[in-house]
Amino acid sequence: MQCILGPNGCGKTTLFNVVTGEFAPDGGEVRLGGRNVAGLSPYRISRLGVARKFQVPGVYPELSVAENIEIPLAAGAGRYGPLSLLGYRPDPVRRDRLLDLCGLAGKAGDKVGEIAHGEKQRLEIAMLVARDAELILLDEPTAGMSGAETSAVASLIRRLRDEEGKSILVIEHDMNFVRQLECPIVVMVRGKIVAEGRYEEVSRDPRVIESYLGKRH
Amino acid sequence: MQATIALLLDTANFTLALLLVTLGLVVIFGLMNVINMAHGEFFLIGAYVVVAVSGATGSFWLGLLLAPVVLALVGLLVEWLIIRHIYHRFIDTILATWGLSLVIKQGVVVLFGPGAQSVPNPLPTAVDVFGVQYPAYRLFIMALAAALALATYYLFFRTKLGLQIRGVIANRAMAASLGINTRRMDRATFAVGSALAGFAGAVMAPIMSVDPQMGVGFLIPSFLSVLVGGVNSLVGALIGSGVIGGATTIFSAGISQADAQILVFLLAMIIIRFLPNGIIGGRK
Amino acid sequence: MHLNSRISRRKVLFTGAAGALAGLAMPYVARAAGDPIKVGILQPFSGGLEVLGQQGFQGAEMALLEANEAGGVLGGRMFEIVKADDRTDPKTAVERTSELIRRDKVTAIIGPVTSANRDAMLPTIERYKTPLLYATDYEGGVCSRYVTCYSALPAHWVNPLVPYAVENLGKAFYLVGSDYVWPQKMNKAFREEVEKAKAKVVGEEYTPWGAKDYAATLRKIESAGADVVVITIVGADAVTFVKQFAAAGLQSKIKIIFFGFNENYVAGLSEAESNGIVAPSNFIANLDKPEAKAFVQRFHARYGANAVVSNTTDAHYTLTRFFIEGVKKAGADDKEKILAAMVGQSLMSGNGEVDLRASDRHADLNVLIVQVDNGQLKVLKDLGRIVAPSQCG
Amino acid sequence: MLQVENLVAGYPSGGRVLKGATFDVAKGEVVALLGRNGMGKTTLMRALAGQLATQGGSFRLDGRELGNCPSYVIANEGIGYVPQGREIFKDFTVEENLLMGVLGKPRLPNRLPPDIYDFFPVLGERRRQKAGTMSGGQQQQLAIMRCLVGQPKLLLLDEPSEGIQPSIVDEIGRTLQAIARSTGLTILVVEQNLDFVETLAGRALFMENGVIADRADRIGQLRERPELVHRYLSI
Amino acid sequence: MTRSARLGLSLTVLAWAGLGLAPLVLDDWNIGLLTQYVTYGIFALSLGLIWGQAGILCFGQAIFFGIGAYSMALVTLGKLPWLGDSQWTGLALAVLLPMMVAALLGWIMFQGRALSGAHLAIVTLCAAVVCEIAARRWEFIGGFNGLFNVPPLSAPNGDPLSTNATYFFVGIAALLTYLLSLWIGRSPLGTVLAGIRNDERRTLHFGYDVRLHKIFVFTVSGAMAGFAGGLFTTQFGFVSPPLVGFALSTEVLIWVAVGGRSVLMGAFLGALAVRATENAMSASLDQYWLIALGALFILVVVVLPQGLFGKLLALAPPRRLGRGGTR
Repeated sequence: MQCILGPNGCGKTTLFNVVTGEFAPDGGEVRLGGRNVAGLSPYRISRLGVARKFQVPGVYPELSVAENIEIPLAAGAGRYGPLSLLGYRPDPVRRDRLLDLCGLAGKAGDKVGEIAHGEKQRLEIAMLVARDAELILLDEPTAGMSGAETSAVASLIRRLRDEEGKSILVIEHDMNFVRQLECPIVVMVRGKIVAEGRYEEVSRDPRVIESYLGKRH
Repeated sequence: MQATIALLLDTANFTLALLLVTLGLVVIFGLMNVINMAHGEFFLIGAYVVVAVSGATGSFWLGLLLAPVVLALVGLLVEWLIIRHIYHRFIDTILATWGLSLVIKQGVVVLFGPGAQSVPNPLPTAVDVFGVQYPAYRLFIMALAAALALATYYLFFRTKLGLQIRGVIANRAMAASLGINTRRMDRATFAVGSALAGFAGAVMAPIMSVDPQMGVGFLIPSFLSVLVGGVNSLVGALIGSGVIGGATTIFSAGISQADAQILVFLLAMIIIRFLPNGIIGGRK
Repeated sequence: MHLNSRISRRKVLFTGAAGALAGLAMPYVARAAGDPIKVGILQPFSGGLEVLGQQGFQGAEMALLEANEAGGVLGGRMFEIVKADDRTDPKTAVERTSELIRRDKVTAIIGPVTSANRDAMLPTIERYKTPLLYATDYEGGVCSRYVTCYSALPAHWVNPLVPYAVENLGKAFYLVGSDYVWPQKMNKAFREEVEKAKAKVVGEEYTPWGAKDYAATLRKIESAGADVVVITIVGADAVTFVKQFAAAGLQSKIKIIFFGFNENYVAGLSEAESNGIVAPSNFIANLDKPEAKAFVQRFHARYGANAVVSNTTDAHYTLTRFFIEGVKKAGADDKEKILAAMVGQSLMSGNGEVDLRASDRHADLNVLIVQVDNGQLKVLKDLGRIVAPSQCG
Repeated sequence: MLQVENLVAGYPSGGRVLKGATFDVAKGEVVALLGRNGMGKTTLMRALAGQLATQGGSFRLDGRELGNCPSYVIANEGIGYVPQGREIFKDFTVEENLLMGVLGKPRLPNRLPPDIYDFFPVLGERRRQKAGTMSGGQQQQLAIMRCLVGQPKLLLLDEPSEGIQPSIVDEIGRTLQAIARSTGLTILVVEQNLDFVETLAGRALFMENGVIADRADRIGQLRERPELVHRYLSI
Repeated sequence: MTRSARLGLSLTVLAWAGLGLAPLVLDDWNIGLLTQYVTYGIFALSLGLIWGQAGILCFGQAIFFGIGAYSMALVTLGKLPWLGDSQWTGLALAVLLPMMVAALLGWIMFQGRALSGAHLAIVTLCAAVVCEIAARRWEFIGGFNGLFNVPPLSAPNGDPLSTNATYFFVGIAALLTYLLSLWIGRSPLGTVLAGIRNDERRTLHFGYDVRLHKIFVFTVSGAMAGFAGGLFTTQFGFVSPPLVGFALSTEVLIWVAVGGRSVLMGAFLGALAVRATENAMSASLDQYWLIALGALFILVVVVLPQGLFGKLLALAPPRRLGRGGTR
């Protein structure tokens, strides 16, 4: 697990967009398991085992919670084309576990546009888990959550790493949350990396403090 | 030489006539993202205003002046009755204005009868242009279309009202937060678009059949002009009209007009497919 | 009152003032004589050809009402008219046909206007063995026991007109028509006749439906050196064409032959624009013949002095009368008997005596060459009866 | 001057972000609104600007209730809004952008005052340039001036230092401070840059989960009570 | 199951039961009429599938209907001698040919940077116009006037089916088409299509080849429209260029929009309702009927964006997606 930290507008989301194939990079390479994937279309990169969380929760507002979960669950079958989806039956046990994971077990039938913001964020993380990806990219997973919720998400992410063995890349600007993740951190300012290390080291770095709090601190 | 000049004149003529019709559509479709299937019927009302006014007073020119005024009022009414409820429902604008076009067309049939009405040509002479005899009224249309395009450009890009309208289009919420009454701008934009359509109808009335179906034939070419040139842009409309009008005239010079039409439609579909932002938008 | 009780939603029994009087005078006769004979009038009342639909309807209606006012047929049975709108669309035409036959149980259908609708209706007509009375000029080739045509064919209009045109108008022709079958067939016939007359066709072109700009075509007509432009463009497009032709100042150099021109076009064109157009026709409203004057007078008495009388009105009126006479001759409302009885007769039309042939169920018509003069149609030459070749085989 | 009572607002689909915020801002005050991302700061600003419908509670400016008024009415009543991300009209020139600030105000002449470029001279240099071609800092200056030409009584500033070079952040801070002092302009600012906040603001409010959870009545308390900053800003 | 879902299910079942029992109460003529409406209903279903389910607004749906109709006519009139003239072959071609055309058109439109929204609408509309003009000029398929004397549906021995038998044949075909669309819509594929409609980018980032899914559903829809076209021809006995054109494409859009695009049954019943209303109005209101129709239509669009039946006929989600999950 790796965390990228940086103030708003420093280029974190753009980095994700390049890695997931949303934009082709102007130069350089993106290697996944040794293969250069730069410029591949997003669905191909996703099939190599990359799943991404969007900053504005990338959930389907017009669909129900259960349908939202079903789409990534079926993605494995979906790679063999539309016909294989017709006969696909998602594993109900797994689905219910995912619903439990995001704390929406009782709300399977609710329209996602109408659930709370924090619930959408958790739902989307559960959707990434459902996608069964090796590498999970999280773009500000706790935006809009309270302190307690943030801790819950942090422990959920740690569990993904420790129990499921996922590689996780987190983009965040919330130092408190990053600390709870207990992972290596790089700090990006204006598209460049200015510091890296564990939380304790980074949080004392003067350039980091300057970029965060203004230079006089 | 003469043949070339004639071809150039014909091309310019159809391009500008098409531009005249497209202007109103650009305002309503390009700028407001409302697909107005009743655009042809606004055009139709414009022509019938001329029929009614010149019938009552004998003056074609008075009708020409009144048509945009009547259509601006019609536009305000339509906006108030229908469009304002469906601004954010893009597809529904197509459906509702399609219903509107039925109502207007049949309304004209009921009021004026189904047959063609005569609007005599007010300038029935031909003028010598570089050795080519050219109908005076067509030259008038060309001049008027060019002037109107410039006036529309001026309105949108050089006046304070235009600035506000463009501001609302670019960022509705922000414009409102700067104190601009967006509802009033919507109404104004729709009325301007309608008035342009009506004016086009009035101008074209003397050289085409004035009957309840007259608006239909312009609908597809003018939508194509907007999309080919690039939505959201008056310059795009000019380029689009140029491509559609120019291609139609140039193809028709060599082959049957009916074959030319098929070629033009196919050409337009290819352009739209590969340049979804239109020629002016480039291949973004 | 008993008449009204029979009028359901869409079955309207039309009676003029005189008809109402006649009806009141002999209600018991009518009732005793049995049910009315239903006739469907299927015309385009929307969709673009409303003008023709209206006139076709009035022509047919007048014939039926006159028969009712004269005491009906078969011992006092009245005709009941069922009006239906085909919306100038083939599938609607078929739906209406089926409705008229299966629900309203009509004895015959009068209409439609377009060939496309007529062809589309044909399977239904033949399947239910119901007479179709078709009274619009068309390209020829219909041969069915159930379809009776009172139509000007290419042979009626083109063949006699070409020698006249070569002699009086010019020797170089440019043919321009709407992009469909009737203009193509007309132009094919026109070419053949022109070759026979040792003149030439300098261009032939088809324009799309709804075209708004004919500048390129007009340019070609001018540069081809045509003396005469032959128009087979139909409807509103033709009006647009003539307007732009006039605006381009071509009238002084090039004459116009306009197939299908009639009184309806006059309203859409200014006098200056329509002046000098030459057209073949079977009937015009100000034809100077007693039968024409009487017909126009009766028509205006019924529909008002401003109602337009045209070729279409006369064709529908006369063909409907063939049907009425057929019913009388058949002595029953049996469709097959009427079909057999209505052909092989001669009747006085708005323009002379007309024959309805039994062989191919088409009519031998009287043809005029007319010209527009100050917004009025004037006869240039009366060609008399023209016999077209058989349309069967 | 501004009284906000139990204001509830959120997404049009029904999700509530603002869950009953209550606070006052007095005339001439500069108040900072602090809190972590997603706690409802921007939602509050948008609700005050009329861009989001309020679902409960109320807010008044100089005693006049403005809850659920259309945003152009709110703007004309004197609330000026500089949104997060600036939202300048990128295809318009600098001058046109500034003009947009006065055209909607019927009580102002619809032309720019002559001294408009005195505060941020760079805008004057680039008045004919397309706004979208300028740097982030210049765009932010433009967005602020565009709002100020409309002569608002209350200025809502959402993250004015976001993504901007520190030197320009300083310039903006000083200029705003000068304007506030000289004209008595009232400002409510959402900001993460504590330096900037300290330059400009007189006191601070802390938001958490859609309510005003705490306050620092003097801006100096931010330093005196580090636990406040730690708790509400996670630093 | 919620109350509204129960209502939706019972109304849907009731509608089909009503259609099944119709011959008991309606006379021969009305059954014939209903057969036509049901055929249009199949056509409406085909549009409902792509528009309501996958969010593809096709303005040229009549292209597929018309190609189906022409295929049926060409085969049964013996114009394609190497295929024989059996009605079964005709129906098979009426499904296959439009399906291939739809696949091709879909491939052109959705590959690369896919067309959507107004662009898709105008391009498909233009395609319909071009097809109509092409059909008018192609002599082999009857040119402007089209082909006629297409035989009605017949029993194996060559006798035309009775009105009721035709009705049941078409009705069962409609039911099967409905069940097929329903199956697609309620399978995980349907969920994914809804996902594409809702947020194409998100779906792409889950590893779905969005383009392929769109082409697939477009192809299925083309086949359904063609099937409706084939059945149409046997009832009407003719084919002509307006069947591939712009006007019919708009009409079907109207049926679906009025009926309710989000619900398949709404689209189906929309066709029946609009056609029936048109007939009733055109008969009773004379020249004012078009005005009334237009006004009514505006009213439905503005006041009932879900369509007439969109709310009424909404079904409960499939059991696997039900409220509270499967446990």
